[in-house]
Amino acid sequence: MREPSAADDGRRSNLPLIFESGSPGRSGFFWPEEKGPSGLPAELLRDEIAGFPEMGELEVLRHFTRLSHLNFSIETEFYPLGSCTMKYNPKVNEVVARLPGFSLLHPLAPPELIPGALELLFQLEGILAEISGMDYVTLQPAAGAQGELTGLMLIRACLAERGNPRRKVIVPDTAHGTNPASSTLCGYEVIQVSSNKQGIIEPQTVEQVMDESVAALMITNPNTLGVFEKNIQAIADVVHKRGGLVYLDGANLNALMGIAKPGDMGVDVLHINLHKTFSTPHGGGGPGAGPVGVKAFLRDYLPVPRIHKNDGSYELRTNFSKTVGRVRSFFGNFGILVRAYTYIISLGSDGLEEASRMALLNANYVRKRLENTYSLASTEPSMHECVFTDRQQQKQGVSTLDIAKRLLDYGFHPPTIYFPLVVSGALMIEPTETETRETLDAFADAMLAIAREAREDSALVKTSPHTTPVGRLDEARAARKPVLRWEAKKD
Amino acid sequence: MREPSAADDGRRSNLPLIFESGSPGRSGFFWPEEKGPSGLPAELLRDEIAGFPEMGELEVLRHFTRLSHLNFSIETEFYPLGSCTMKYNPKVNEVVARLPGFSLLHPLAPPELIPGALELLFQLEGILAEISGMDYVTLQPAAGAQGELTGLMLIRACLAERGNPRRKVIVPDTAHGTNPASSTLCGYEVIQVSSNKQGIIEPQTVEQVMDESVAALMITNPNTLGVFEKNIQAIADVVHKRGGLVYLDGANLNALMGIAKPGDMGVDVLHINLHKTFSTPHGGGGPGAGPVGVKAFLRDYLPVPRIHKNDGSYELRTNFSKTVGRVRSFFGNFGILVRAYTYIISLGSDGLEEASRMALLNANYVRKRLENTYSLASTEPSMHECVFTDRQQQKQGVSTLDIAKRLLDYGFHPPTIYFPLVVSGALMIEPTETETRETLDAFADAMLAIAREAREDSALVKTSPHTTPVGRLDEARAARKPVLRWEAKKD
Amino acid sequence: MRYTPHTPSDKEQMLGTIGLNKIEDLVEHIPSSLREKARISLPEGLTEVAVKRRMASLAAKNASAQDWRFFLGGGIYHHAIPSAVDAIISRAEFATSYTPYQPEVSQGTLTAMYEFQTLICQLTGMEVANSGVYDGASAAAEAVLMARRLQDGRRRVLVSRALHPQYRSVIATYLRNLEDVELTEVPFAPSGATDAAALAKALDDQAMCVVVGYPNFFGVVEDLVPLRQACDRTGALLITVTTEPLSLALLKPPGAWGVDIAVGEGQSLGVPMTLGGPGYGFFAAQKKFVRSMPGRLVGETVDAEGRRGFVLTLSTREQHIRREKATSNICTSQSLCVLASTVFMSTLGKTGMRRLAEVNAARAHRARERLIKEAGLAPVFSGPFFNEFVLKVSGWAERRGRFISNKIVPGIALSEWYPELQDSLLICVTEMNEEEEIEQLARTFSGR
Amino acid sequence: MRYTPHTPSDKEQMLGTIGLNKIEDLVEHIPSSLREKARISLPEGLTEVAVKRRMASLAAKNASAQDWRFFLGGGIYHHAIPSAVDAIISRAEFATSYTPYQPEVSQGTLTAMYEFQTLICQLTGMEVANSGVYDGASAAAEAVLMARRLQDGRRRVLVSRALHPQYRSVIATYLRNLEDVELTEVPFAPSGATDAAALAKALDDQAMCVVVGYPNFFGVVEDLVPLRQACDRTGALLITVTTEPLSLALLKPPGAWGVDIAVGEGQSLGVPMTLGGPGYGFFAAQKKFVRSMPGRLVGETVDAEGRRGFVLTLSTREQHIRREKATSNICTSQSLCVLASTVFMSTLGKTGMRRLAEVNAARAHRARERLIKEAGLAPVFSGPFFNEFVLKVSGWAERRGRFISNKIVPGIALSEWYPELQDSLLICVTEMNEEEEIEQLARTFSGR
Ligand SMILES: Cc1ncc(COP(=O)(O)O)c(C=O)c1O
Ligand SMILES: Cc1ncc(COP(=O)(O)O)c(C=O)c1O
Repeated sequence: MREPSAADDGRRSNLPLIFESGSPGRSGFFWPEEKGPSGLPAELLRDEIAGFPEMGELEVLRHFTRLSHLNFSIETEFYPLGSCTMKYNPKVNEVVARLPGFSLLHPLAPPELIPGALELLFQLEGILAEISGMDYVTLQPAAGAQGELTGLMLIRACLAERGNPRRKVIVPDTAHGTNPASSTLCGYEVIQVSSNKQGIIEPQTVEQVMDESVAALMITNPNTLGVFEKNIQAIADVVHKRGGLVYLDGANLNALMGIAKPGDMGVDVLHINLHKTFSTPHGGGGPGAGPVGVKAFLRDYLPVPRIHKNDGSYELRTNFSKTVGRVRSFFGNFGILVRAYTYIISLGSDGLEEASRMALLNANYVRKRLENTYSLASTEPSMHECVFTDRQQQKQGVSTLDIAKRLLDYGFHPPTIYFPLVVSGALMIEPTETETRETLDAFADAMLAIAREAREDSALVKTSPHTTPVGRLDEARAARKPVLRWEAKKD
Repeated sequence: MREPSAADDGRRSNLPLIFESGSPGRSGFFWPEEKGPSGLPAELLRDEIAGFPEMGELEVLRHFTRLSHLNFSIETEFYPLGSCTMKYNPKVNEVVARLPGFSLLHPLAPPELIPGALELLFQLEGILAEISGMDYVTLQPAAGAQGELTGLMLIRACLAERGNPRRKVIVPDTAHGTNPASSTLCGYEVIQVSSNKQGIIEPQTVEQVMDESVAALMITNPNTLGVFEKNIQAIADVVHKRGGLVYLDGANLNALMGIAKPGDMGVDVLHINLHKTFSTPHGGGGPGAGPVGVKAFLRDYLPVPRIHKNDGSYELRTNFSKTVGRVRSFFGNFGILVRAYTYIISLGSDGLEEASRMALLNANYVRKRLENTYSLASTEPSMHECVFTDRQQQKQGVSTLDIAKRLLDYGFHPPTIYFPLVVSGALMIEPTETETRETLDAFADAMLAIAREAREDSALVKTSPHTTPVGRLDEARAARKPVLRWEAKKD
Repeated sequence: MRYTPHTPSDKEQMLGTIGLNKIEDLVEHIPSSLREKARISLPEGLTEVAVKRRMASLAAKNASAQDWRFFLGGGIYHHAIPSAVDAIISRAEFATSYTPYQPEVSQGTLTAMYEFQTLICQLTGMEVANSGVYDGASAAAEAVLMARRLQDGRRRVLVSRALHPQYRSVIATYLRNLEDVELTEVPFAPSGATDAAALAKALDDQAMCVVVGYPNFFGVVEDLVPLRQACDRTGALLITVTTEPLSLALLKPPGAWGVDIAVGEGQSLGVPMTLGGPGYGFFAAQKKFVRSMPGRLVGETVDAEGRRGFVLTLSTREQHIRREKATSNICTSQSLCVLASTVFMSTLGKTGMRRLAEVNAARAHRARERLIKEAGLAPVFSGPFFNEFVLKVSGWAERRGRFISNKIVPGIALSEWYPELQDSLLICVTEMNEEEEIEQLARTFSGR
Repeated sequence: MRYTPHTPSDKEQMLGTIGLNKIEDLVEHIPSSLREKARISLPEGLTEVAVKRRMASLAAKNASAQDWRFFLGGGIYHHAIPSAVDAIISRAEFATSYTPYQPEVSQGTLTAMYEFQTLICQLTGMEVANSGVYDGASAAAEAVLMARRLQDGRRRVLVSRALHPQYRSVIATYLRNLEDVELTEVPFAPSGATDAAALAKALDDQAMCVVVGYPNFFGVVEDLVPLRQACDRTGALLITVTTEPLSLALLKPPGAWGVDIAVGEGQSLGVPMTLGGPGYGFFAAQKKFVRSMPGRLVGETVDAEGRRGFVLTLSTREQHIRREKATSNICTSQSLCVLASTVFMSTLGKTGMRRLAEVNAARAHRARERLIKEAGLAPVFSGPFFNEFVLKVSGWAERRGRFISNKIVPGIALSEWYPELQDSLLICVTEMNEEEEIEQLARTFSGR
């Protein structure tokens, strides 16, 4: 029981775990015993699952409902997490995805029994191709990183067929960590190239490292500083000229809809994060979906199965000899694809284009409101996000981490911090288009207030947060002596 | 914006109202304009709805989600509110009630199009009759109080037909406020009778006031002290002998399932609160449902329409000349009836009987744990709830209200307070059967801790709560100069 | 047994603490004659899977607006409800809390109720509104009872025959045992509106109030000017009852016509039809009458540190304080539906409500014209209407089957309540009836 | 346009602050050659009503387990999911939060993940578990990659042919570009289990790991004792892949057999089938391997005042810190499905999981017997099984239509992946298949 006392600050922390609650023999599940033996030989049978929870239905609900109150989320707080596109996740998507005609489908039922699902998948492929300016799309990858791996595999398969898979992938220093990690996983060595002072890649930089050993360049556009890589076409030319291919990390597609199509920039392959641009909920870390789009010459390498339309009916085909194979079981994260499709038909082309425009407007508005108080990481125009540093606040000994934690007291989720790595003490702010001017103002006011506090009372900021369920947690201790699971106390 | 400062305690109070948010012209609703005139003459048309909210969908969701965090509820806190039966409201009921075959029915569609709904209603009538021991049931009343009114009307119609509707209704001093209020609404004068020291009604007491002018006695059993009216049969005899009828307030039916049927106690009419005994959610004050059960001789007075079963099909009949008429539009709170029916078929007879037994066990357990520290209002055996007074705590100047508020700091919803009126400083605790022993212990520990605090640091208790979104609110001010709606600030 | 968490050892331990041996000991004091007969004879409990299957099969037997085309109004309306509404009312913090008697831990519910009261005031143009009652019908009955409190000594209640027939029944039921009250019905005119001349004649100094629909049961928008004038002449209160409050986003609201008490059914604003319940009754009035109002009222106040907060107030009107002298017996009301409406109105907002109302009116007017022109149906009333209208369908009884087999319910036959309106259908058209449905309706009427 | 809250005046004011005249100015720096071609050609946006109708009509075209009788497993299972599960994962606080990088305001998600890790350890009998990966197939692939990190210098990966064919495909895809790895398939024996003798022969000191299903794709419960022994002889790691983790509530878990890495698909524990995704992959291992594991790990720690709290930990394994040297490229995972499973396992608990597993096994065994005895189907494998088994249906291609017209899908035809298993169906029976369905299945097979 929570003992109120001097220590009782109403924070409601220290809830017992499911293993610390309940009573032996209790269960929230009711199913009468079934006559007849299990049929399995006794030596294969286990003992009871030691330590497993024993709670009633209300107990379980109360536990998780209370836990939910310890989270920040889009629907409770502004959540301007850069690179994550924390836009509103429409409720109607959730309703639609729960229709039994979607949620109760079995992936190994005969394809002729799921024409509605195949139609949706086929159409979604076409829609994403149209939005991104690519020719074909696969919906199989479960998230952006799996999309990257898939895309690189397509590149590798193509180059291998051309005679040499090559050995390296060029990745800018501003890239997301998944880019180099995916490259390694695809058997490539990573060549990191530096962005210029404004955070963008110059064609010469690429030219210097681009040779016959390089399979591809991975580029993010707008990049992780929220800046449009204005030389992307010239860079693509450099890569193409030496026989390489261009991969676009499409995590920031939310900046581009109706403004510029990656397919027109010389991009050969890209992935799209449906959980960013297309509004599917982040769920505390997934599920998402990372479809991959390609130019026509890469079609034959795409994962199988692929959907074909035949006189208005749909079928699955697997007989593509050049395919890289399967990257995900079944049809990928179908439930997420349903949500993204719902979002797209809700908005239509006008709505999608307006979404990108308003994403830009919001980011630039926040940038303007903060740029005299926080130092910009780049003076290039911002697209859908803007990145600041803690340079000015460091003078008072206040770091990006402190600013982030203090924002929690103001009721705002912090921006992405310390990324991109090239910016020291980065504060990466992506408001998204679904936020109101008033919210942006309140957030900007809080940022300005914190800058003031940093000058006037830096301890207040450095010891923050003060109002969250727990204070700053000792991450070093967690890593030093990892306790990764609950265990029964021995006594 | 919430300004964190010395005053900032993380309580998240003072959220702006919907009228204080938004921006002119904004809406969370999208519907393209429709060509063609509205067809209505201009002089009938209003101007825009001044002051109406102008918010986006996310803004609205965030507002109400934040508001939700300011509530205590069954699924977040133990809620032992006496007389209210705050038991677990099963999630499956909610799922079922949202099936389009229930939620999208129109009440004026031809009855032959809703056989499933009529079957459910017919069966539920029978089930409630079986549980309560009555012969016929009407599901029309929207809540307990409307059930009371309906039941009294049946009594009056019956007596009127017997020659004299009579003038008075006897109501014990322990009765819920709706009993006398309903009596008045039915054109009766209220005779209040006193319970004895143990809070129960004695036959002599009734005998003294029972004469030919009295139409009925309203009695609650178990009564509002959680005590079984052990003389109920003798009392019913007294009433019946002088030509009156007996009305049972069935709000406490949760104590009786499988233990004693009101129909066997001499009761002629009763109401049942489905939002108490039958697990439908209280919703912050409804909707509920208050079906009325009667003995066979009252059948012809029941509200219309009534459902008849004919060779396995169901029809609605209205041609009952003696009916009191209609008390509610359409079929009553059908969605609530669906939930209650779901609950009943989930539990079955065994489950319902176990529910009552465990309700008694829980109440008696709490009683035992507290009875040495708080004074019991009655030493009679407790059924599903137990009532204490603040007599001992008053010695330290700590009242029931203070104890209730202090419980909030401990994370518990308080019991019902200051009811029944006959108990000075009543604390009426109804744990319900869906709570665990551990929760009851934690609650009892908190009650004991508060009693200790009352002795050792009464100011702490008297100034509580300390951890809620707002502190004790000035109710006198609210009533003195009522501000019942938001209005635009004039400036 | 599913929802009781007691294990055998829990029971044993608890009984031990209490000092008993077995569960049965808890009820030993109940007369055994009662206990012996108390066993409940019902089937055994079911698994959740079985429950869902059973309920799904019951539901599947009914004709729902998901699979059928309904042109049904008459007090319950099929409207678009944004998914946001259900998302909010499904939240346990709202759904599983009680009436907010402990304001410190009920600010969620209380704030929303205060917002609701304000929204109803804005929509109806009235000065005060309560936080809801059971339904439109009981709201109408409570309004009459309130008029009775305000008009001491007067005995006559005049109700328009063009008011919803079920509402008239409920008013009659509520009044049947009050010996000082007499109910009179006022006829309607060929326009479908209340017959103003007949009303003027019926009014006398014994008339406490006049009750009319706005729009009325025939969908007709009453002209409140002559009614208000007639009431003023004899001092009767004017009560309007609105079953389709969406109309008030387009029509001049009751408050603008000087109505004294404006009530109605709120279902149309964000609550699914659900066979007619639960919805809620809204209840608004002029400020001077506030202390006579029934139902819960939420008011603004502050805590000791000056934080704004909301509380239930003016409770001395209510049964739990005033008992037999209360303004109403209502206790549990329809809060969660009220919350649904609050979210609905907030989401649509000023422009969305207006747009939706316009779409309803435009479609209904187009549909009526088509049915008259293309399908040859005859108009019955001439008064202005919002989204419902009455047309005459000759030989309706014979033509009915054709609609049912096409899964269309084209309207509500009025002859049950109005013998003089044989073969007359009350037809409702909302934004849920697409152009193509109206087309199909016209075709089916034409016999094509 | 529905979800952007900007009014014309908002835009104007914001542009003013920024110092621009029109929205287009924001993108003026983008090459106009790109901008000119950027317009998106798709239909206009729809109202929410139209969206719901469109999606409902797509959904209605599919054969779902609501209307059909499925005897389908093969990696995705139709199980009872308590309504409590969806109630929790629908809560916005869980559904609309990001990966918990800010632990102070993510204790809800972090605590649940920590509980999940513990549940998986308990269920699999392993020492550590991560908080999930994409699916069972990628979990299997990641397990092989982890073995590769641990078994430096070894190059051979031995995969049982009785492992799920799609999982084998995904492993092959993941390994295709790693030049130091070679994949070998191990045949299965007549029991349906991996051929232990063949495995022993294939194992050498170049073998880094052996991957088998537990139960395997044929539903057969592998005998892990000889496999473990064979691995031990050459120092290969033993990896099990479980597509039906409910079985682990009944079967001796991988940890009890000394398995090194135990992975699988978690869908069966509380996630709807949804055409096979989203579910999640679970990933457990012996503790000594923890620093080589892929995916997110949550650990316990404290704040300055000693309050217990949870954080993402050992992140130096991960891509956002270690980049090209990370143990995996995974970033966004499947958290909400992991939460669903956590709620599912908590609700069923120790006794409920066991009961459910027993019911599955009992029904599947009864069904198999009936199909053999009453419908004359022939057993294909002899090994022990949990809730799936393979039977031979002569002339399956011709008999198939009869099932479809009865809305039954009786199993998965194996010939697509195993040419030698013509006319063989993998049949799955769970608690969702009522006795009467099994009856109908047997009848349809009998041709009655
Ligand atoms: C720029 C960028 N690239 C790639 C990714 C990886 O995508 P996912 O998390 O969907 O795997 C992210 C995600 O945060 C990202 O921001
Ligand atoms: C004893 C008793 N009687 C009657 C009622 C009134 O029932 P309802 O609130 O459903 O109108 C209540 C409700 O609190 C009650 O506790």
